Amino acid sequence: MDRAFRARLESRFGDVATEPIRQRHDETELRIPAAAAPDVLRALHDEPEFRFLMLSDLAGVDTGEQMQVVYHLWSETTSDWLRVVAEGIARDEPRTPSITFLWKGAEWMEREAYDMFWIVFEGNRDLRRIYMPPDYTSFPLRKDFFLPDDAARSPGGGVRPMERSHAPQGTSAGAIRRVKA
Amino acid sequence: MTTTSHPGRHASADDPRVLLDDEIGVFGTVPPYPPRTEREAEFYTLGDGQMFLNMGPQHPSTHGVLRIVLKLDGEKVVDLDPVLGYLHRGVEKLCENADYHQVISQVDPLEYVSSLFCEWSPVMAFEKLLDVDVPRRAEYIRVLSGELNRIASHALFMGWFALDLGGLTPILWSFIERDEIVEMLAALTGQRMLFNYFRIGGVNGDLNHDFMSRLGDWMSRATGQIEANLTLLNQNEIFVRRARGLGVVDTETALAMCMTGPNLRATGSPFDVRRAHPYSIYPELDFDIPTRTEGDSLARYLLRMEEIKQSLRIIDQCLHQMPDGPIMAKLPRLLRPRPGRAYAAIEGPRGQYATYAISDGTDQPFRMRIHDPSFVHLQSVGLLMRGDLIADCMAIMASLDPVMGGVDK
Amino acid sequence: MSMNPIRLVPGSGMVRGMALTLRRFFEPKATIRYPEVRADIPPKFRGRLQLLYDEYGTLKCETCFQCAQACPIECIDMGGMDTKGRFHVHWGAAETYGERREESALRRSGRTVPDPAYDHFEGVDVGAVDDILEGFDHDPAHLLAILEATQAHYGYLPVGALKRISQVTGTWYAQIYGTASFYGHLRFEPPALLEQAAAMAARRPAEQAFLAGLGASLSGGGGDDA
Amino acid sequence: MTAVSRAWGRLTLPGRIVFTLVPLLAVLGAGLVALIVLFGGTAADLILANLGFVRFLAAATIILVITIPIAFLNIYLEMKVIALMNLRVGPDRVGPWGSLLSVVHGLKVLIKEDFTPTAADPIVFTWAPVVTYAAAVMTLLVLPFAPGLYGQDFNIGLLYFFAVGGMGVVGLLMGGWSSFNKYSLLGGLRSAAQIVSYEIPLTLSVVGLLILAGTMSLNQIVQQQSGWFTDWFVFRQPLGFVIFFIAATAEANRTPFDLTEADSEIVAGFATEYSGMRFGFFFFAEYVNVFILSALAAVLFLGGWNAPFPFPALSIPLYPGSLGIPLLFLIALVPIIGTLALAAPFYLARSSMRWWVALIIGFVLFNVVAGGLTFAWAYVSFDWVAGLVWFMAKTFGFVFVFVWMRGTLPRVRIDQLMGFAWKWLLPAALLNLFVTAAAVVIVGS
Repeated sequence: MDRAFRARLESRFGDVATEPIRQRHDETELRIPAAAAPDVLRALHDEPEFRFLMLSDLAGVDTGEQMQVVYHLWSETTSDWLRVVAEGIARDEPRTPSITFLWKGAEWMEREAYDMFWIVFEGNRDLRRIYMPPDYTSFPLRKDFFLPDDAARSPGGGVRPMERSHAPQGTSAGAIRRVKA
Repeated sequence: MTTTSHPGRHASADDPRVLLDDEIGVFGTVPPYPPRTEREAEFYTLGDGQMFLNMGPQHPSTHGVLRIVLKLDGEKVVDLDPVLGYLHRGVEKLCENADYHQVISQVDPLEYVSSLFCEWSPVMAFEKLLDVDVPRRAEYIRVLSGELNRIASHALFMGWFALDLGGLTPILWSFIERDEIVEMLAALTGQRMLFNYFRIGGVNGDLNHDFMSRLGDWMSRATGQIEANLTLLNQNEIFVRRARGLGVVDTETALAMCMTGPNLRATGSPFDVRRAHPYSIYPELDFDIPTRTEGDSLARYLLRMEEIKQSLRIIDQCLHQMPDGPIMAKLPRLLRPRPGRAYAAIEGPRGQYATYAISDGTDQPFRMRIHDPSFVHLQSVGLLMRGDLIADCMAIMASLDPVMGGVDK
Repeated sequence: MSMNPIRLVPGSGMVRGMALTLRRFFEPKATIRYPEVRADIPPKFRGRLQLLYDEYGTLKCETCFQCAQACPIECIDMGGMDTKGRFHVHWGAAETYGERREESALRRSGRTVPDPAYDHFEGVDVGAVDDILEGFDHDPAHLLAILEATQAHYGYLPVGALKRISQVTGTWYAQIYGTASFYGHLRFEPPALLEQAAAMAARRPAEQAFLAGLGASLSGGGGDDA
Repeated sequence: MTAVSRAWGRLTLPGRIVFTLVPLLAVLGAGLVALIVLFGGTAADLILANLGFVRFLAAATIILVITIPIAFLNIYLEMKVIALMNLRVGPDRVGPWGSLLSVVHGLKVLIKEDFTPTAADPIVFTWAPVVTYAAAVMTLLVLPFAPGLYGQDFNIGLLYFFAVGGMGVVGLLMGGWSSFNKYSLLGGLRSAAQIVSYEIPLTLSVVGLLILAGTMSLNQIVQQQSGWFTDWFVFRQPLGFVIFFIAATAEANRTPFDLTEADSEIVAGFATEYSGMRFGFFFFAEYVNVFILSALAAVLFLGGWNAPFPFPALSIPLYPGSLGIPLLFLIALVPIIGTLALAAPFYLARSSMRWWVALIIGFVLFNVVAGGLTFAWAYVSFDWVAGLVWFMAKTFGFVFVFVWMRGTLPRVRIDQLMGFAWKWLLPAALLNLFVTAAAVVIVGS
């Protein structure tokens, strides 16, 4: 845990952050609204006290209540992984700015997030499906996705929870998994 | 409430998929559906004298089931569009429906030539979620077996690279090396390819006599054998001329393309997770991070061959410093980590393998993101290849060393 | 590092390579001629699936479903008597068993499956299960209590009810089954079937006596190692 | 149901074949005898009158037939040699050391489905392999295998060779164009570009040799190289030989110039859409080409059928016919005595050996010894046997080098290939020509 780095982050991004900065093990977590992500990431990338030149990972997350895009960054200036959680993306119509202008390599990772979560990255000029076929219509990693598989209609239906074609009846509250983390 | 229809579903009416229509013809100039994005529209517009060549998914050198649409001007590749998903198994979804121990065997077949690294990062992430300390002996065994696997993977890379450049022999020689390592790891882990060896909090099974005798036997002649194999390619004028100056990338571009591992180090950047963000026992070991500055295919190849030697050094140190002690931390059978998030990255033979795990307090991960270096590297093929020939297409792709199992997840 | 002058001659690298291949031409080969020579399998090898037998030749498997629960790809499936003499259903991938193959074909062709084999499993009204689950807030943490309440309602644990529980709570069937089979007071069969099972179990001492007699006669009274 | 059909029904398959063939052959044989009796004299007159034409027909037939075993042998060499270099065992199941595997491959190719793509041009598609194969076979006609053992001795033999050999590329181009496949198209165009480019250094590299030899007849070129091996043209035209060898590699589409069927790039090039025997024709043509170019290299530069040193003229006065009746006893008794004599030491030396095992060993050894003796006798007595031995040894030496190169070298790129031909080989060939011409003028004057 790099306390000094946390202080630097606090002083620079304290006003943007939606939650206090958390640290655990070798990770520092900064939560920002999704709309602010390009500015924050550009600052992290360019400013000499941060110099986060490397985008280690870009992940979409469906918490059950909202969508998040999670960036993991690496820099020589700190010994921690920096996790930037761009949160507050609506589940019904998830849209967020793309960061391909900073890291062109994020293009496919954004495509993957779009493919799996329907998160539309505005500014990505190649936002197509990447794994699923182009005529596929649902988004498999969303928590309200249920596999419309023939296995779900079989006598074995229900043996594997993921093979449900729809949420069970009468369980509106417990239909999908949620996380408060 | 029944949610049979997803709110995000598109209407499929505007999506007519017409295959082999008479109007389009077999040599059609448009994809069978209207373009969706700017890039797709640009790519699927043919210039004067250009044609598409559909390479794969059945092609001898696409390293698995990859389809690449090449836009050609004669033999020159103007542009290309990789099409993925032929090997997509939904590993992330499967992991969300498996409990923490089961995840290990789900991620195993991701990159089937270096399975131990696919296990390593999820296991590390779960250990972070659970706040488990791994016994030192287990860490040593992990490093030892991991470096062996790295050598096996790099040896195979050498063979594939030479095969894509038209050399028949190196792949069989490197398969001999790889097979010895794989047999060794089978003696240690119980399987040849999908090892399923790392456990949350340690490893499954201690070093045994079978493994150690095979390892000692191999170590005594590994260096000589590998050196001999390398003379076939390293000094060969045809090979060097073909690989040099091919697919050149500089550090800045490589970082922008999120490249890691040997592909990044071949441009001069010394980024290696083992040193840049140390994990396991790597800080205690003495080894170098080889770098090269050319950034071309030859540099990527030579760098990997140099890494084999460094891995041999690490194995030697591991064998000499191997401590006694337990190989597993004390853990309950059913793991229910506290709600939280963890990220763990390791340096694999192809670059940075990372896992981002979210726990919601149940015995199954809520979200498990697997970051695979092959996936990231494959997207830069197009960038590295503009203007080269078809033959270079395969060479550049092979020099990036993607494994389609990892790309398609 | 000085360059070897020979290396500067164009083509010398190729010649070295060819010399190397020619040397390998005469070296011993790495091929294992498979049907005649078999590679030795390491003792720890676990690619071989087998059930263990005890020293008397009976299966050690107790159908505890622990392995099915642990199997990540859900390929393990079983059926048989457990230690209490109860017959357990097998439950696995539909394609695994011959008797389900036709049903599978029907399913793939999109037609309805008549499914006589599961009539007595499915022929329960699962509405009651929903009420019970509602009472426990659909929480799988109260699994034992749910199962007890279900048994109190039906008299036994119908498979349809267990499946319903699995479906609604999202718990794996194997987990529910494992829990239910762990507790002696939970039963899977209606009382009539239980009587059959009891009769079957009662036959066991007679069989054992017969086997013991057989062993004694075979050993010819020479020893008591049977 | 007659008795005949009942008897026929009881026959096994071999029986039915024999019962069909025997009368058929009897009728045919009788007819032949009748023909010979009736028209034999006329036919003999005809043959004698047109001896050159008949010789040509016979040679063409024989050459057409021997391409098949030559291709099989080359394929087997390719499989086995590369396997051994790869530290594999290679074919070892069909026949002794797997030597019949290429025959089995040939049969497999015969019984595979003959497939034509829907949109292909069927006529061109069908004729492409024929053209390629015919070109390969026709070049064999002028190759002198041994003294007196050649199809035809043209005075423009070399020119004929290059002219007809260059026709093979038309077949490749036809196949590439008509397959309706972009890989085929690329392969066909690559082969056209490559072979047309390498024809030039290939032809130019032997012009210097032609100046020295003063003839284009391959027979005479070989005859000029008789004597010690220092008379071979390779020592008078070393640069020409190197250029010829490299260009021949490219002409035969061999590694490192096998771009036309580069499997890691364009799947199988022009042959992508071919299957069955049509693919087999391409395949055979390729290996026959390897043989032909090796043979040409041997003929032009390594003295063809000439031994590397003048063989001391041994005259063994062994004419079997002069022995008379004792020859019959010799033929009857020598195998038995020889077998027993060679089996006896094994049987006596090792007590564990069964008598029949010893007999088998003795029989095999006797055959080896007798074969060796016969061969030695034939070598000494007949010019053409000696010539054929040396010719085949040299040719298959070259074939081995081609295979060896395939086992070692990676493939060049198309631009490197073309650049090498035009920037290096062509100037070098011209230089060679110039130097040779200058030397001839200086020495001659």
